[in-house]
Amino acid sequence: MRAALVTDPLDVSRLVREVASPERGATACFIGTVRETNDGRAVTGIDYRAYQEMAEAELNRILVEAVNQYDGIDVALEHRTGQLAVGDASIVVVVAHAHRAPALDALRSIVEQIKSRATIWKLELYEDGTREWVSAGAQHLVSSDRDA
Amino acid sequence: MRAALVTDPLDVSRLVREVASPERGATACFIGTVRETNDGRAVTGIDYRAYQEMAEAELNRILVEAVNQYDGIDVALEHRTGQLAVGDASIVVVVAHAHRAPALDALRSIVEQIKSRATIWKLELYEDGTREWVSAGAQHLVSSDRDA
Amino acid sequence: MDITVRVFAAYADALGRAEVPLVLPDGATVDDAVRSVSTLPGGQVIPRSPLVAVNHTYASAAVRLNEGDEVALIPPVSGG
Amino acid sequence: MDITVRVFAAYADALGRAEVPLVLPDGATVDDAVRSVSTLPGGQVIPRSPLVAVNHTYASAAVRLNEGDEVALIPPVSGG
Repeated sequence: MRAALVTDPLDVSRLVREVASPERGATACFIGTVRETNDGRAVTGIDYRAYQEMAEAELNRILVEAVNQYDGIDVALEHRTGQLAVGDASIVVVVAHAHRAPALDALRSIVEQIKSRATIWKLELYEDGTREWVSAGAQHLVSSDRDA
Repeated sequence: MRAALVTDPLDVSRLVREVASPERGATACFIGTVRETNDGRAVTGIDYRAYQEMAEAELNRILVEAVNQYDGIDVALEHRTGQLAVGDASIVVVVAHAHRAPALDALRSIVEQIKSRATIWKLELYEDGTREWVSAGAQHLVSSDRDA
Repeated sequence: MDITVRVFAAYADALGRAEVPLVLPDGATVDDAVRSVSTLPGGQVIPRSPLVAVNHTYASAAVRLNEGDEVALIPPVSGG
Repeated sequence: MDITVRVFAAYADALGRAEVPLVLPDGATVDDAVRSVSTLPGGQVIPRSPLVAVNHTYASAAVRLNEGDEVALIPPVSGG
Protein backbone atom coordinates (compact mmCIF):
# COMPACT_ATOMS: atom_id res chain seq x y z
CA MET A 1 0.00 0.00 0.00
CA ARG A 2 1.62 3.22 -1.12
CA ALA A 3 0.56 6.77 -1.97
CA ALA A 4 2.89 9.46 -3.20
CA LEU A 5 3.01 12.85 -4.86
CA VAL A 6 5.50 12.80 -7.69
CA THR A 7 6.75 15.17 -10.36
CA ASP A 8 7.88 12.63 -12.95
CA PRO A 9 5.51 11.18 -15.57
CA LEU A 10 3.24 8.42 -14.27
CA ASP A 11 3.48 4.82 -15.45
CA VAL A 12 0.43 2.62 -14.95
CA SER A 13 2.34 -0.60 -15.73
CA ARG A 14 4.79 0.04 -12.94
CA LEU A 15 1.99 0.52 -10.39
CA VAL A 16 0.19 -2.58 -11.70
CA ARG A 17 3.37 -4.61 -11.10
CA GLU A 18 3.69 -3.09 -7.65
CA VAL A 19 0.37 -4.55 -6.44
CA ALA A 20 0.51 -7.77 -8.45
CA SER A 21 0.56 -10.99 -6.46
CA PRO A 22 -0.29 -14.65 -7.18
CA GLU A 23 -3.18 -14.36 -4.69
CA ARG A 24 -4.81 -11.42 -6.44
CA GLY A 25 -6.65 -12.20 -9.65
CA ALA A 26 -8.28 -8.81 -10.27
CA THR A 27 -6.59 -5.47 -10.76
CA ALA A 28 -8.59 -2.28 -11.32
CA CYS A 29 -6.96 0.99 -12.36
CA PHE A 30 -7.95 4.59 -12.77
CA ILE A 31 -5.94 7.10 -14.78
CA GLY A 32 -6.83 10.78 -14.82
CA THR A 33 -5.48 12.87 -17.68
CA VAL A 34 -5.59 16.56 -18.61
CA ARG A 35 -8.43 17.29 -21.02
CA GLU A 36 -8.21 19.80 -23.87
CA THR A 37 -11.49 21.49 -22.89
CA ASN A 38 -13.23 22.18 -19.61
CA ASP A 39 -16.58 23.93 -19.32
CA GLY A 40 -16.28 24.77 -23.02
CA ARG A 41 -12.93 26.54 -22.67
CA ALA A 42 -9.80 25.49 -24.57
CA VAL A 43 -7.23 24.26 -22.05
CA THR A 44 -3.50 24.17 -22.79
CA GLY A 45 -2.43 22.59 -19.50
CA ILE A 46 -2.96 22.34 -15.79
CA ASP A 47 -0.57 23.38 -13.05
CA TYR A 48 -1.22 21.02 -10.14
CA ARG A 49 -0.32 22.55 -6.79
CA ALA A 50 -0.41 20.68 -3.51
CA TYR A 51 -0.16 21.25 0.19
CA GLN A 52 2.44 18.57 -0.08
CA GLU A 53 2.87 17.26 3.47
CA MET A 54 -0.85 17.13 4.14
CA ALA A 55 -1.73 15.73 0.72
CA GLU A 56 0.56 12.75 1.24
CA ALA A 57 -0.78 12.25 4.76
CA GLU A 58 -4.37 12.46 3.57
CA LEU A 59 -3.77 10.10 0.63
CA ASN A 60 -2.31 7.58 3.05
CA ARG A 61 -5.29 7.99 5.39
CA ILE A 62 -7.60 7.33 2.42
CA LEU A 63 -5.70 4.13 1.62
CA VAL A 64 -5.75 2.94 5.22
CA GLU A 65 -9.51 3.47 5.33
CA ALA A 66 -9.94 1.57 2.05
CA VAL A 67 -7.81 -1.34 3.22
CA ASN A 68 -9.92 -1.53 6.38
CA GLN A 69 -13.16 -1.37 4.41
CA TYR A 70 -12.14 -3.72 1.59
CA ASP A 71 -10.33 -6.57 3.26
CA GLY A 72 -7.51 -8.05 1.19
CA ILE A 73 -6.88 -5.23 -1.26
CA ASP A 74 -3.51 -3.78 -2.07
CA VAL A 75 -3.28 -0.27 -3.51
CA ALA A 76 -0.68 1.91 -5.17
CA LEU A 77 -1.41 5.49 -6.11
CA GLU A 78 0.60 8.36 -7.46
CA HIS A 79 -0.57 11.92 -8.02
CA ARG A 80 1.60 14.11 -10.18
CA THR A 81 2.13 17.80 -9.41
CA GLY A 82 3.57 20.67 -11.43
CA GLN A 83 2.69 21.81 -14.91
CA LEU A 84 1.06 19.13 -17.06
CA ALA A 85 0.15 19.27 -20.74
CA VAL A 86 -3.06 18.06 -22.35
CA GLY A 87 -3.04 14.25 -22.33
CA ASP A 88 -0.59 13.95 -19.44
CA ALA A 89 -1.70 11.68 -16.60
CA SER A 90 -2.21 13.52 -13.30
CA ILE A 91 -3.19 10.51 -11.23
CA VAL A 92 -2.98 6.74 -11.35
CA VAL A 93 -4.72 4.54 -8.79
CA VAL A 94 -4.31 0.76 -8.95
CA VAL A 95 -6.19 -1.66 -6.69
CA ALA A 96 -5.66 -5.42 -6.64
CA HIS A 97 -7.74 -8.08 -4.90
CA ALA A 98 -8.41 -11.78 -5.22
CA HIS A 99 -11.77 -10.94 -6.82
CA ARG A 100 -13.06 -8.23 -9.11
CA ALA A 101 -15.95 -6.77 -7.09
CA PRO A 102 -13.88 -5.51 -4.13
CA ALA A 103 -11.16 -4.26 -6.50
CA LEU A 104 -13.67 -2.21 -8.54
CA ASP A 105 -15.57 -1.00 -5.47
CA ALA A 106 -12.40 0.06 -3.68
CA LEU A 107 -11.06 1.81 -6.78
CA ARG A 108 -14.15 3.96 -7.13
CA SER A 109 -14.25 4.76 -3.44
CA ILE A 110 -10.57 5.75 -3.34
CA VAL A 111 -10.87 7.99 -6.41
CA GLU A 112 -13.92 9.76 -4.95
CA GLN A 113 -12.16 10.28 -1.61
CA ILE A 114 -9.08 11.70 -3.31
CA LYS A 115 -11.21 14.14 -5.31
CA SER A 116 -12.92 15.41 -2.19
CA ARG A 117 -10.13 15.32 0.38
CA ALA A 118 -6.62 15.50 -1.10
CA THR A 119 -5.17 19.01 -0.66
CA ILE A 120 -4.36 19.47 -4.32
CA TRP A 121 -5.54 22.28 -6.59
CA LYS A 122 -5.74 22.66 -10.34
CA LEU A 123 -4.65 25.93 -11.87
CA GLU A 124 -6.10 25.57 -15.34
CA LEU A 125 -4.25 27.31 -18.17
CA TYR A 126 -6.33 28.47 -21.14
CA GLU A 127 -5.54 29.08 -24.77
CA ASP A 128 -6.46 32.76 -24.34
CA GLY A 129 -3.61 33.16 -21.83
CA THR A 130 -5.79 33.34 -18.72
CA ARG A 131 -5.75 30.84 -15.88
CA GLU A 132 -8.16 29.86 -13.15
CA TRP A 133 -8.21 27.80 -10.01
CA VAL A 134 -10.61 24.95 -10.60
CA SER A 135 -12.92 23.88 -7.84
CA ALA A 136 -15.63 21.26 -7.87
CA GLY A 137 -18.51 23.71 -7.90
CA ALA A 138 -17.02 27.09 -8.70
CA GLN A 139 -13.97 28.66 -10.24
CA HIS A 140 -11.93 31.50 -8.73
CA LEU A 141 -10.01 33.98 -10.81
CA VAL A 142 -6.39 34.16 -9.76
CA SER A 143 -5.30 37.57 -8.52
CA SER A 144 -2.91 38.17 -11.39
CA ASP A 145 -5.82 37.86 -13.82
CA ARG A 146 -8.10 39.98 -11.71
CA ASP A 147 -5.48 42.69 -11.38
CA ALA A 148 -4.47 42.54 -15.03
CA MET B 1 -13.60 0.44 -30.00
CA ARG B 2 -11.94 -2.93 -30.38
CA ALA B 3 -12.24 -6.41 -28.91
CA ALA B 4 -9.98 -9.31 -29.76
CA LEU B 5 -8.90 -12.75 -28.66
CA VAL B 6 -5.13 -12.97 -28.67
CA THR B 7 -2.47 -15.51 -27.79
CA ASP B 8 0.41 -13.15 -27.00
CA PRO B 9 0.92 -11.63 -23.53
CA LEU B 10 -1.35 -8.66 -22.76
CA ASP B 11 -0.04 -5.13 -22.29
CA VAL B 12 -2.26 -2.71 -20.39
CA SER B 13 -0.21 0.34 -21.41
CA ARG B 14 -0.74 -0.38 -25.07
CA LEU B 15 -4.52 -0.58 -24.62
CA VAL B 16 -4.51 2.60 -22.52
CA ARG B 17 -2.72 4.42 -25.35
CA GLU B 18 -5.20 3.00 -27.82
CA VAL B 19 -8.21 4.71 -26.19
CA ALA B 20 -6.38 7.85 -25.06
CA SER B 21 -7.62 11.12 -26.50
CA PRO B 22 -7.38 14.81 -25.52
CA GLU B 23 -11.17 14.79 -24.98
CA ARG B 24 -11.11 11.92 -22.50
CA GLY B 25 -9.85 12.72 -19.01
CA ALA B 26 -10.70 9.45 -17.28
CA THR B 27 -9.45 5.97 -18.12
CA ALA B 28 -10.56 2.92 -16.15
CA CYS B 29 -8.95 -0.49 -16.59
CA PHE B 30 -9.53 -4.02 -15.46
CA ILE B 31 -6.89 -6.73 -15.57
CA GLY B 32 -7.69 -10.33 -14.74
CA THR B 33 -4.81 -12.61 -13.83
CA VAL B 34 -4.44 -16.31 -13.03
CA ARG B 35 -4.53 -16.93 -9.27
CA GLU B 36 -2.44 -19.53 -7.48
CA THR B 37 -5.43 -20.94 -5.62
CA ASN B 38 -9.11 -21.40 -6.45
CA ASP B 39 -11.65 -22.92 -4.06
CA GLY B 40 -8.73 -23.89 -1.84
CA ARG B 41 -6.91 -25.87 -4.53
CA ALA B 42 -3.36 -25.10 -5.67
CA VAL B 43 -3.47 -23.97 -9.28
CA THR B 44 -0.48 -24.17 -11.61
CA GLY B 45 -2.12 -22.56 -14.62
CA ILE B 46 -5.26 -22.15 -16.69
CA ASP B 47 -5.82 -23.26 -20.25
CA TYR B 48 -8.28 -20.77 -21.75
CA ARG B 49 -10.32 -22.25 -24.58
CA ALA B 50 -12.70 -20.27 -26.73
CA TYR B 51 -15.38 -20.73 -29.34
CA GLN B 52 -13.25 -18.23 -31.20
CA GLU B 53 -15.55 -16.82 -33.90
CA MET B 54 -18.49 -16.43 -31.54
CA ALA B 55 -16.39 -15.09 -28.66
CA GLU B 56 -15.07 -12.27 -30.84
CA ALA B 57 -18.56 -11.56 -32.16
CA GLU B 58 -20.04 -11.56 -28.66
CA LEU B 59 -17.26 -9.35 -27.25
CA ASN B 60 -17.95 -6.87 -30.02
CA ARG B 61 -21.69 -6.97 -29.30
CA ILE B 62 -20.92 -6.26 -25.64
CA LEU B 63 -18.84 -3.24 -26.63
CA VAL B 64 -21.50 -1.93 -29.00
CA GLU B 65 -24.10 -2.19 -26.23
CA ALA B 66 -21.78 -0.39 -23.81
CA VAL B 67 -21.05 2.41 -26.27
CA ASN B 68 -24.79 2.85 -26.76
CA GLN B 69 -25.47 2.86 -23.03
CA TYR B 70 -22.50 5.04 -22.00
CA ASP B 71 -22.35 7.80 -24.56
CA GLY B 72 -18.85 9.00 -25.35
CA ILE B 73 -16.79 6.06 -24.13
CA ASP B 74 -14.08 4.37 -26.10
CA VAL B 75 -13.10 0.80 -25.21
CA ALA B 76 -10.31 -1.61 -26.01
CA LEU B 77 -10.31 -5.16 -24.73
CA GLU B 78 -8.19 -8.20 -25.28
CA HIS B 79 -8.79 -11.68 -23.92
CA ARG B 80 -5.91 -14.09 -24.07
CA THR B 81 -6.39 -17.78 -24.86
CA GLY B 82 -4.14 -20.80 -24.52
CA GLN B 83 -2.18 -21.99 -21.53
CA LEU B 84 -1.42 -19.28 -18.98
CA ALA B 85 0.73 -19.50 -15.85
CA VAL B 86 -0.08 -18.09 -12.41
CA GLY B 87 0.19 -14.29 -12.56
CA ASP B 88 -0.36 -14.08 -16.32
CA ALA B 89 -3.07 -11.65 -17.42
CA SER B 90 -6.00 -13.35 -19.15
CA ILE B 91 -8.01 -10.21 -19.87
CA VAL B 92 -7.50 -6.46 -20.08
CA VAL B 93 -10.41 -4.07 -20.53
CA VAL B 94 -9.76 -0.33 -20.84
CA VAL B 95 -12.52 2.29 -20.99
CA ALA B 96 -11.94 6.00 -21.53
CA HIS B 97 -14.44 8.85 -21.20
CA ALA B 98 -14.36 12.58 -20.59
CA HIS B 99 -15.41 11.92 -16.98
CA ARG B 100 -14.74 9.23 -14.43
CA ALA B 101 -18.25 8.05 -13.53
CA PRO B 102 -19.21 6.74 -16.98
CA ALA B 103 -15.74 5.24 -17.44
CA LEU B 104 -15.99 3.30 -14.16
CA ASP B 105 -19.64 2.32 -14.71
CA ALA B 106 -18.98 1.10 -18.24
CA LEU B 107 -15.88 -0.84 -17.16
CA ARG B 108 -17.80 -2.78 -14.53
CA SER B 109 -20.69 -3.44 -16.86
CA ILE B 110 -18.43 -4.69 -19.66
CA VAL B 111 -16.47 -6.99 -17.34
CA GLU B 112 -19.70 -8.49 -15.96
CA GLN B 113 -21.08 -9.03 -19.45
CA ILE B 114 -17.89 -10.71 -20.61
CA LYS B 115 -17.95 -13.07 -17.63
CA SER B 116 -21.52 -14.10 -18.35
CA ARG B 117 -21.62 -14.12 -22.16
CA ALA B 118 -18.22 -14.58 -23.81
CA THR B 119 -17.85 -18.15 -25.09
CA ILE B 120 -14.60 -18.81 -23.27
CA TRP B 121 -13.85 -21.61 -20.81
CA LYS B 122 -11.20 -22.09 -18.18
CA LEU B 123 -9.57 -25.49 -17.88
CA GLU B 124 -7.88 -25.13 -14.52
CA LEU B 125 -4.67 -27.13 -14.00
CA TYR B 126 -3.89 -28.19 -10.44
CA GLU B 127 -0.68 -29.00 -8.63
CA ASP B 128 -1.85 -32.59 -8.11
CA GLY B 129 -1.92 -33.11 -11.88
CA THR B 130 -5.70 -33.02 -12.29
CA ARG B 131 -7.63 -30.44 -14.25
CA GLU B 132 -11.20 -29.21 -14.28
CA TRP B 133 -13.45 -27.05 -16.38
CA VAL B 134 -14.37 -24.05 -14.26
CA SER B 135 -17.89 -22.71 -14.39
CA ALA B 136 -19.47 -19.90 -12.45
CA GLY B 137 -21.52 -22.14 -10.19
CA ALA B 138 -20.17 -25.63 -10.64
CA GLN B 139 -17.14 -27.46 -11.87
CA HIS B 140 -17.14 -30.36 -14.32
CA LEU B 141 -14.52 -33.07 -14.29
CA VAL B 142 -12.93 -33.47 -17.68
CA SER B 143 -13.35 -36.90 -19.21
CA SER B 144 -9.68 -37.77 -19.02
CA ASP B 145 -9.78 -37.30 -15.24
CA ARG B 146 -13.02 -39.18 -14.87
CA ASP B 147 -11.76 -42.06 -16.93
CA ALA B 148 -8.35 -42.14 -15.24
CA MET C 1 -31.14 -30.35 -44.29
CA ASP C 2 -27.52 -30.49 -43.14
CA ILE C 3 -26.44 -28.59 -40.06
CA THR C 4 -23.28 -28.71 -37.97
CA VAL C 5 -23.37 -28.83 -34.18
CA ARG C 6 -20.26 -27.66 -32.37
CA VAL C 7 -19.67 -28.61 -28.75
CA PHE C 8 -17.18 -27.18 -26.29
CA ALA C 9 -15.35 -27.72 -23.02
CA ALA C 10 -17.04 -30.35 -20.80
CA TYR C 11 -19.57 -31.17 -23.54
CA ALA C 12 -16.81 -31.85 -26.06
CA ASP C 13 -14.92 -34.00 -23.56
CA ALA C 14 -18.02 -36.05 -22.77
CA LEU C 15 -18.92 -36.59 -26.42
CA GLY C 16 -15.30 -37.20 -27.36
CA ARG C 17 -15.58 -34.82 -30.29
CA ALA C 18 -15.87 -31.10 -31.08
CA GLU C 19 -18.30 -31.26 -33.97
CA VAL C 20 -21.37 -33.34 -34.85
CA PRO C 21 -22.84 -33.22 -38.38
CA LEU C 22 -26.62 -33.71 -38.33
CA VAL C 23 -29.23 -34.29 -41.00
CA LEU C 24 -32.56 -32.89 -39.79
CA PRO C 25 -35.97 -32.59 -41.47
CA ASP C 26 -36.95 -29.20 -42.87
CA GLY C 27 -38.54 -27.08 -40.15
CA ALA C 28 -36.37 -28.57 -37.40
CA THR C 29 -35.60 -26.33 -34.44
CA VAL C 30 -32.66 -25.73 -32.13
CA ASP C 31 -34.38 -28.04 -29.66
CA ASP C 32 -34.46 -30.85 -32.22
CA ALA C 33 -30.71 -30.48 -32.74
CA VAL C 34 -30.09 -30.53 -28.98
CA ARG C 35 -32.18 -33.72 -28.57
CA SER C 36 -30.29 -35.42 -31.39
CA VAL C 37 -26.91 -34.69 -29.85
CA SER C 38 -28.13 -35.68 -26.39
CA THR C 39 -28.83 -39.21 -27.61
CA LEU C 40 -25.21 -39.75 -28.66
CA PRO C 41 -22.79 -41.61 -26.34
CA GLY C 42 -21.78 -39.10 -23.62
CA GLY C 43 -24.69 -36.85 -24.59
CA GLN C 44 -26.29 -37.21 -21.16
CA VAL C 45 -23.88 -34.47 -19.97
CA ILE C 46 -25.93 -31.96 -21.95
CA PRO C 47 -28.75 -30.45 -19.90
CA ARG C 48 -32.34 -30.41 -21.17
CA SER C 49 -32.07 -26.71 -22.11
CA PRO C 50 -28.44 -25.83 -22.65
CA LEU C 51 -27.24 -22.46 -23.79
CA VAL C 52 -27.28 -22.55 -27.58
CA ALA C 53 -26.02 -20.33 -30.36
CA VAL C 54 -26.93 -20.36 -34.03
CA ASN C 55 -24.34 -18.88 -36.37
CA HIS C 56 -22.43 -17.23 -33.47
CA THR C 57 -25.47 -15.64 -31.80
CA TYR C 58 -27.29 -16.91 -28.72
CA ALA C 59 -30.62 -18.44 -29.75
CA SER C 60 -33.64 -19.94 -28.01
CA ALA C 61 -34.78 -23.57 -28.29
CA ALA C 62 -37.71 -22.71 -30.55
CA VAL C 63 -35.64 -21.09 -33.31
CA ARG C 64 -36.03 -22.84 -36.68
CA LEU C 65 -32.85 -23.97 -38.36
CA ASN C 66 -31.81 -23.53 -41.98
CA GLU C 67 -29.57 -25.52 -44.26
CA GLY C 68 -25.91 -25.01 -43.35
CA ASP C 69 -26.53 -23.45 -39.93
CA GLU C 70 -23.84 -23.78 -37.30
CA VAL C 71 -25.43 -24.68 -33.96
CA ALA C 72 -23.27 -24.51 -30.85
CA LEU C 73 -23.98 -26.13 -27.47
CA ILE C 74 -22.44 -23.87 -24.88
CA PRO C 75 -21.50 -25.06 -21.37
CA PRO C 76 -21.51 -22.42 -18.60
CA VAL C 77 -18.87 -19.91 -19.68
CA SER C 78 -15.98 -18.91 -17.43
CA GLY C 79 -13.94 -16.37 -19.36
CA GLY C 80 -12.39 -13.24 -17.96
CA MET D 1 1.38 31.63 21.52
CA ASP D 2 2.89 31.53 18.04
CA ILE D 3 1.17 29.65 15.27
CA THR D 4 1.66 29.57 11.52
CA VAL D 5 -1.22 29.81 9.09
CA ARG D 6 -0.62 28.46 5.60
CA VAL D 7 -2.88 29.46 2.75
CA PHE D 8 -3.22 27.92 -0.70
CA ALA D 9 -4.41 28.43 -4.25
CA ALA D 10 -7.00 31.24 -4.52
CA TYR D 11 -6.55 32.18 -0.86
CA ALA D 12 -2.80 32.59 -1.28
CA ASP D 13 -3.29 34.65 -4.43
CA ALA D 14 -5.78 36.94 -2.70
CA LEU D 15 -3.59 37.44 0.36
CA GLY D 16 -0.43 37.74 -1.76
CA ARG D 17 1.38 35.29 0.47
CA ALA D 18 1.54 31.61 1.34
CA GLU D 19 2.12 31.88 5.06
CA VAL D 20 0.90 34.14 7.86
CA PRO D 21 2.58 34.01 11.30
CA LEU D 22 0.08 34.79 14.08
CA VAL D 23 0.41 35.48 17.77
CA LEU D 24 -2.78 34.39 19.53
CA PRO D 25 -3.79 34.28 23.20
CA ASP D 26 -3.60 30.93 24.96
CA GLY D 27 -6.85 29.02 24.46
CA ALA D 28 -7.37 30.43 20.98
CA THR D 29 -9.24 28.22 18.52
CA VAL D 30 -9.10 27.46 14.82
CA ASP D 31 -11.92 29.96 14.40
CA ASP D 32 -9.85 32.70 16.05
CA ALA D 33 -7.03 32.04 13.58
CA VAL D 34 -9.44 32.15 10.65
CA ARG D 35 -10.89 35.48 11.81
CA SER D 36 -7.42 36.96 12.20
CA VAL D 37 -6.40 36.03 8.68
CA SER D 38 -9.74 37.20 7.27
CA THR D 39 -9.03 40.75 8.47
CA LEU D 40 -5.81 40.98 6.42
CA PRO D 41 -5.86 42.73 3.01
CA GLY D 42 -7.37 40.23 0.57
CA GLY D 43 -8.73 38.17 3.46
CA GLN D 44 -12.33 38.74 2.38
CA VAL D 45 -11.83 35.86 -0.11
CA ILE D 46 -11.86 33.47 2.83
CA PRO D 47 -15.38 32.21 3.65
CA ARG D 48 -16.77 32.41 7.17
CA SER D 49 -16.15 28.70 7.73
CA PRO D 50 -13.43 27.51 5.39
CA LEU D 51 -12.02 24.01 5.37
CA VAL D 52 -9.18 24.01 7.88
CA ALA D 53 -6.43 21.61 8.85
CA VAL D 54 -4.24 21.61 11.95
CA ASN D 55 -0.90 19.87 11.62
CA HIS D 56 -1.95 18.18 8.34
CA THR D 57 -5.29 16.85 9.58
CA TYR D 58 -8.71 18.34 8.86
CA ALA D 59 -10.03 20.09 11.99
CA SER D 60 -13.22 21.87 13.04
CA ALA D 61 -13.50 25.55 13.94
CA ALA D 62 -13.78 24.86 17.68
CA VAL D 63 -10.47 23.01 18.01
CA ARG D 64 -8.08 24.71 20.45
CA LEU D 65 -4.65 25.54 19.15
CA ASN D 66 -1.28 24.92 20.73
CA GLU D 67 2.05 26.70 20.50
CA GLY D 68 3.73 25.93 17.17
CA ASP D 69 0.64 24.53 15.45
CA GLU D 70 0.46 24.73 11.67
CA VAL D 71 -3.02 25.82 10.64
CA ALA D 72 -3.97 25.57 6.95
CA LEU D 73 -6.85 27.33 5.22
CA ILE D 74 -7.94 25.04 2.43
CA PRO D 75 -9.88 26.26 -0.62
CA PRO D 76 -12.16 23.70 -2.32
CA VAL D 77 -9.79 20.99 -3.50
CA SER D 78 -9.63 19.85 -7.12
CA GLY D 79 -7.03 17.10 -7.31
CA GLY D 80 -7.30 13.91 -9.28
